[in-house]
Amino acid sequence: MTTEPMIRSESDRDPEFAAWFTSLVEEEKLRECIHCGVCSGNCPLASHMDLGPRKLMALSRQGFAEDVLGSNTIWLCTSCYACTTACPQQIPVTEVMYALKRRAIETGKAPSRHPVPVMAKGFTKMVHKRGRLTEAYLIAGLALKSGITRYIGMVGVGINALRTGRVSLKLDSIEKRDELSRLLDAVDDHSKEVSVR
Amino acid sequence: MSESVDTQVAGNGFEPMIVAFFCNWCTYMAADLAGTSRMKYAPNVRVIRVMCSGRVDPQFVLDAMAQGADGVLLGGCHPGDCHYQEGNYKALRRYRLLKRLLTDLGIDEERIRLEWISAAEADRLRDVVNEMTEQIRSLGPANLQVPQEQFVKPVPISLEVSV
Amino acid sequence: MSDKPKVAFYWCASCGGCEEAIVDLAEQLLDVAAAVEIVFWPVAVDGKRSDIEAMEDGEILATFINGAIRTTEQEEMVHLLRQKSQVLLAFGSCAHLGGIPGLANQFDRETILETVFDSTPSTVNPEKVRPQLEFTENGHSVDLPGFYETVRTLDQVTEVDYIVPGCAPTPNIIGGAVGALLSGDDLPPAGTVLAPDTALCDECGRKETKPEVVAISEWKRPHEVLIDEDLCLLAQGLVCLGPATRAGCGSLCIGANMPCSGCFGPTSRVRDYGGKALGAIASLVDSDDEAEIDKILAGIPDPVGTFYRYSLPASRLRRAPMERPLEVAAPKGE
Amino acid sequence: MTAYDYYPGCSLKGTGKPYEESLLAVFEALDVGLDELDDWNCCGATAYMAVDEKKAVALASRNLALAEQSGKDLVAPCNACWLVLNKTSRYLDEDQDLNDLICSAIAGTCPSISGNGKGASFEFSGNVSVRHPLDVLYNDVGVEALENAVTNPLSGLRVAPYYGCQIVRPMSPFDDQHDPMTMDHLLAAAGCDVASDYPFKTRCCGASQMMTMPDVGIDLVSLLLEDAVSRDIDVIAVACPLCQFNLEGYQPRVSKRIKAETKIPILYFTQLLGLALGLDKKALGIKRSFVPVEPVLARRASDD
Amino acid sequence: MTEANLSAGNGNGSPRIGVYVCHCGTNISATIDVVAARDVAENLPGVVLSREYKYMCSDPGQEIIKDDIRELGLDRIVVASCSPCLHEETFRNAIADGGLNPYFFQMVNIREHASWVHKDIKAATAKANDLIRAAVRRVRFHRPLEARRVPIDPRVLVVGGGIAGIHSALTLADAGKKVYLVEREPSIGGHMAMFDKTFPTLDCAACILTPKMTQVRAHPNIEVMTMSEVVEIDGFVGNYRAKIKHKPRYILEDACVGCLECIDVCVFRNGKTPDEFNLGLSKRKPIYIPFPQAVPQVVLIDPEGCIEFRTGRCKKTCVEVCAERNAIDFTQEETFSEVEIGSVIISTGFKAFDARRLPQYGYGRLDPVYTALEVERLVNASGPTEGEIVLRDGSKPKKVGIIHCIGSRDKNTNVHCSRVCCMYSLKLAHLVKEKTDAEIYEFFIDMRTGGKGFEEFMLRVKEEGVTMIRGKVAEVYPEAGNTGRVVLQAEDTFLGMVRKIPVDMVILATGIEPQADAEDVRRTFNISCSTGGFFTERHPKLAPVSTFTDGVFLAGACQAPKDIPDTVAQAGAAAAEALALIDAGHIELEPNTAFVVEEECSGCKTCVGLCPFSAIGYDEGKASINEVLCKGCGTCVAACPSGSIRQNLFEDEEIFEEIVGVMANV
Repeated sequence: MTTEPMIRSESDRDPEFAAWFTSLVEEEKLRECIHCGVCSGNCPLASHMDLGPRKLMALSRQGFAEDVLGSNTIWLCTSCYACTTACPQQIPVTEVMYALKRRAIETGKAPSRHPVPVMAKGFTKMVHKRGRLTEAYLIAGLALKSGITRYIGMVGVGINALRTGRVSLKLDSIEKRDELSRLLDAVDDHSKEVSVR
Repeated sequence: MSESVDTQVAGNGFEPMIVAFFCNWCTYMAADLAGTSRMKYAPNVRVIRVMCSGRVDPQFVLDAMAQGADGVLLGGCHPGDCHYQEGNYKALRRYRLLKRLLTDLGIDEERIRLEWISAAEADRLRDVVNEMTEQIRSLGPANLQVPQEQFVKPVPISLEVSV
Repeated sequence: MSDKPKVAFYWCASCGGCEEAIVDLAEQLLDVAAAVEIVFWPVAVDGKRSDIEAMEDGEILATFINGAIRTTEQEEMVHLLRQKSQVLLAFGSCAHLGGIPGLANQFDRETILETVFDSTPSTVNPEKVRPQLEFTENGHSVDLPGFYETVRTLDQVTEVDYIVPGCAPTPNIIGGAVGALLSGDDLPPAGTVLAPDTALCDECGRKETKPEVVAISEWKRPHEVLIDEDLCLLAQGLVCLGPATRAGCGSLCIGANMPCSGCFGPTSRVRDYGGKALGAIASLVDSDDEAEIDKILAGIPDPVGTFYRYSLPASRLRRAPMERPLEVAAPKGE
Repeated sequence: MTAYDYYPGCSLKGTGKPYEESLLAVFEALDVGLDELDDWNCCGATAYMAVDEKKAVALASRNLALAEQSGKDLVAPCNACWLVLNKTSRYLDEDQDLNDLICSAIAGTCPSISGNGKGASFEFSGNVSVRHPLDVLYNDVGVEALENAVTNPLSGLRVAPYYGCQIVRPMSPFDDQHDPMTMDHLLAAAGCDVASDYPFKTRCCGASQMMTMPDVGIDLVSLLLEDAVSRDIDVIAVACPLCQFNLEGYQPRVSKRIKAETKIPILYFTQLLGLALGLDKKALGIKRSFVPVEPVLARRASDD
Repeated sequence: MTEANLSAGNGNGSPRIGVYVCHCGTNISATIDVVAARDVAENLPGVVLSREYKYMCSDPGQEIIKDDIRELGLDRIVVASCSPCLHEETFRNAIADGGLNPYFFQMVNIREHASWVHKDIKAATAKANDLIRAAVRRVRFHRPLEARRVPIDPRVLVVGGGIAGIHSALTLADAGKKVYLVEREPSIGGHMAMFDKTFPTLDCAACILTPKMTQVRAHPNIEVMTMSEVVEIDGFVGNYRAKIKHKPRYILEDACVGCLECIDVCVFRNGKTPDEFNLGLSKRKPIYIPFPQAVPQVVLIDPEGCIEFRTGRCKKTCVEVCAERNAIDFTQEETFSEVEIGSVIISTGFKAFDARRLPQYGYGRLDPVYTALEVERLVNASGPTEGEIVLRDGSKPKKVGIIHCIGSRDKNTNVHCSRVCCMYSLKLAHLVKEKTDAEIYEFFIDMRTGGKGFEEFMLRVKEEGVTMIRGKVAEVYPEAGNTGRVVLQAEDTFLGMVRKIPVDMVILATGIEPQADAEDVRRTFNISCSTGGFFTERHPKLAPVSTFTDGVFLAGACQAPKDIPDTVAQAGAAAAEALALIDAGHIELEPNTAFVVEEECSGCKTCVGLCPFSAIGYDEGKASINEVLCKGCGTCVAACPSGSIRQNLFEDEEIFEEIVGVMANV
């Protein structure tokens, strides 16, 4: 039985992270959380999360960056926006989740072989290169990078998809691949978060 | 926003001077409420209290501008809410014509502004003051206060034949 | 040299109408002429600037100056005459308030010169010649007065004792002024406008035809309507500025079925004629809705020309803002 | 004939093929044109936003820019595409800095959009709305027109409409956020017995986690399917390729998980509408279902 | 204007001005350099003395002013401190005590308008200096004035007949004042009449309310007008006139004795229309009495449901049975009446939040979901189930969930806390537990039990075994398997886990909102609303029942959500304020009226049509202002084209001088 220390000292706090976090949403809205728990209560994934959105927000506000960026909560978020629309303080929780995911990737805090960031990166790579996604190749790449064993249960689905003609084995791509990748490179700018307004 | 406006005072740049005429029952109260709520806004406005926006004689606006005000802000009750039933409508009529006269003279229309701000709308008061201060800051000084000596110095018609 | 009181007349930026007004005194003029010695009156009597310069300070009893101040020469002459006169009178709207020439204060000097010497349809000036301050040929030189950026009223240039208002002053007003000066007693305090200190309605023949409540849903211009000859003009939707304008003219224009345009200027209680008149006129608009208010007020196409027709230089703002307020003194192209 | 630009998105070319087939067939039957957007690219879905925000916006913006060339509204049948494109269009509308960044990037790198040569410039006119087929069918075509076209009402078929999350949250421009009804009405017009008691019509299906954390995905799907089983639902109707695949693909595992036989066909609402319009089953991609559909349809026939 | 126009209070020479800059503790001095401000003031023309002091409004502060007036012969006073709305009166009184006309005074607002809203000391001090300079320049032109006295009509209009209106009306009537009590529903009683018990004492609401309702009915000084609304009010403090609309009841109120026989004989055997008083949980007939204890005890007819109104071919059994008294009158129409009063108490109450606006809680869609007000009726012995707690499907609940903050503390609906829901939820938990022994879950965000005996009541309810879960329910959905139950899903933030709890009954603790037509009422009475829509009191601390319209007072939940004791206390306070006004017999008004200077007036009549109070007359070629009717807005002053109208306290010179003052540093 392992034990996780349930105590946090002030030195565990990262004030810069807390400041970055509260600045994500205008008018210090993120400080207005009343801890009603509706975000977690509404979250279809809360049952699998170590923290859940409410605790995640509380830890973020206090600057416990390690706990936040190392949590599985941000990677379990499926962007269904149930929390966002229900929040009585109108906090855009989902957009904040996106920002936390990006922060985790940028700062290297994302678990290295965690399938969600691995898949996200694989996804962006394929799209950047080809402009479109070919599902089969994405899955194959994911399985190779994050451990093939966990996908054994999926084999049946794959066979079904093949049988019904719903898998394309041709790598799809757009015509103007060069234009697109140049376009994406042209906006390589991380100076300012835009989505959380 | 409010803080940035307040701190800009420390700089050496142009600081707009705005004279405001506020109705006692609404905008003046909103400014009081902004105070009791400790909201922060730009320190560029000087408020002169009147009982009703209907008391504001266009002469006051012209006088303030002639003395160097970079903008004039009038604050009255929302349409239908005048403490004196319809003084704000009189203010509106005068304001619309005065604004035309001023813009015809070449004065930027942002320099004169009539806003309906109820006693409860402290946040609006704050936003209007900040917004107007910033607008006028970007317009620059009004330069309507023309120093006497500039009238006195002779200006010849022209010294050379222009090409 | 006679011992009759000496009187002078001078004109600055004006149309000449004020000179006409003096002539219009008709028989009265003869009485005046008999009572005084006219020492200087360029428009009617031969005389030189040097004659005035030769006079003692205060030698002239009264000088009547009409016209606004636009050029260096006008200013010099005004100072000279002030020095030589016991009493200086601003005669007519231009000297009093800036008058019609004062409307030029809507523009800057360069725009005016460009219009006059360049861009009007009737101008033919391909070389873009402009008059110059000095011109020398064969050792002879001539000079021209300098042209100011801004038109000023007489009292913005020098101290004025009395004002005879009007465009032009009406005979009764002139007569009253001259009479008061010559009688010498009970002169009002300096700066007084020599006309009643109430508004024109007070003496308007149509006063009692004005309803108690005037609410205007459409402003009309005189050429657009058949004007009732008896009814209050404001009540007919015409912009009559009588309520804002000093009385004393005998409501001549209204008698001729034309609305008052404000040449006598404001009463002593008003600091800015246009602002006050605009406030009063706008208050009469019969709407509380912004869009409709604008629609009704669009019936007054030129607010500056309407409310400051005679008084832009005397207004609180005096003129339109200048593009380069600190550079105006520097001659162009230097 | 009204016509729209059509943005299929990656899934409709793969696992979501029956959605595309049935959508095109139904729209054709109702005389509504769909012109596939030339050289469209992936919308970026949720994954791109998690990695790089500006690039995610730029990616989606390219599609909007392409669509602006025709100026027709853009129909995006996949919920994720629909949301990403709508969200992007809102960002571009509300954030001028971002808009400037994207426009100058497009002008500088995409001659096929902004034209060749120096001084190429690009600006969004905002003349394109991104629409979901539910929105188009309900608001533009109308329930009445659909009803009139129905030749084979699906009476007796107990269908639970399942909307998924991303067409009602965070924006819901064409339907109620908490209790959306457009699909309910369309299916009712097709004669279906709409199961209004199904409580999870907007609950997330977990598709985005199915590949990455299958246990989690199975949990979410189980909840949705278990409830449907308990309510004797014949068919769950969906409007998103991700929901469809997710709800359908794992039913054997769900059966084990909830200890109850789970064999509920998951059909696109367009497939059901197509059946009601009397269209050919093959053309509607009915045969591409993993869970056999025939038994359910047959049971309905025998109930009649 | 020249110095010659200055009017010195001492009658000769130039004014002697004293300037006082207040620190207000550190409220002002923390942001404004008060010493510098004092020094600047000292050098302004006419200023004889300039001081700064800790608290100018304190007794010692006022004494300083009085002493300076007496000893230094000051004849103008400027105090730079807080808003004139707060202390102008204080200083005027002090100045009068010092022997000077109180209007030789100008107050400068350097707290609300400067120190509290700015951070930069330099900028705030510069602003304060400008404002002080403006006041010093202005005060030189002040003239001695006298307050206006206006007589007060002793009659009072009370708008709204809930507990607030009832208590106000009784207090006033007991003091011998005539009261018009206007209520738009067919009976007075308001929301309180619908409640079962009151927290935390569990008094029976009806038992304490109905005696007061009966008193109202019987009181010789109270005239109750039900089914009536105030549609128009004009006049001013002490002298208002209200126009009241009376909706038809189709019953002659004076003839009906409340025997209710007409209801028994109505051709409808059973009620068909949802009963408003029971929130639709029962049905009523088209001829009905709202509830048994209604005041007045008079029936009414609902024309929507009545056959006679719909077809004109009813047997009219009601008319037959009432033949003797002949109280039924199908021809009644809307009527209007007018009353004259001196003051008004507004007690229009609140509206319960409409739970349909939050569809995730299933109200109106899922049978087990009730609002708190519905449950009040269910547990009430005179309610639709005679006090039995029976669900819509006829069963008794075994598990009940109560969800707090429905329509409160939620930016999607109302930001404010409704203040009473925590307590009434605990009360309902107790009552439901008592009657059904069901298992009860209270889902709360924060348990707010600030009130006498409130915390103790909460502990008692806990002792009774009610489960408290800290967390707002996120979703209510039907349980799988057709159980009829619903599942409540919420994060239990105590445990940090999401819980799903199936229950038989859900009670939504709906919040308190302003009445739907609060905006109309606000306009009618010329008062203001706060951001949330509740009426704004004159001062949140010091004038909690007054409004900015003199003679109009507030009582009860129309001002903000509050419980019954607070409502009654406020109703008493409002009545006391009205009584103070009435018993003074007159009121002193600001002498800020306008007047025409006759010899200057040209009789142009521009002003006449502009006055909304018809205070300006025209006679013999001149306009003149009736001081009694003038309210001092100054619109005519601004419009007078010849500058011949002045406004006391706001003369042109005074305002022009203020402009010079604020601009002097530019």
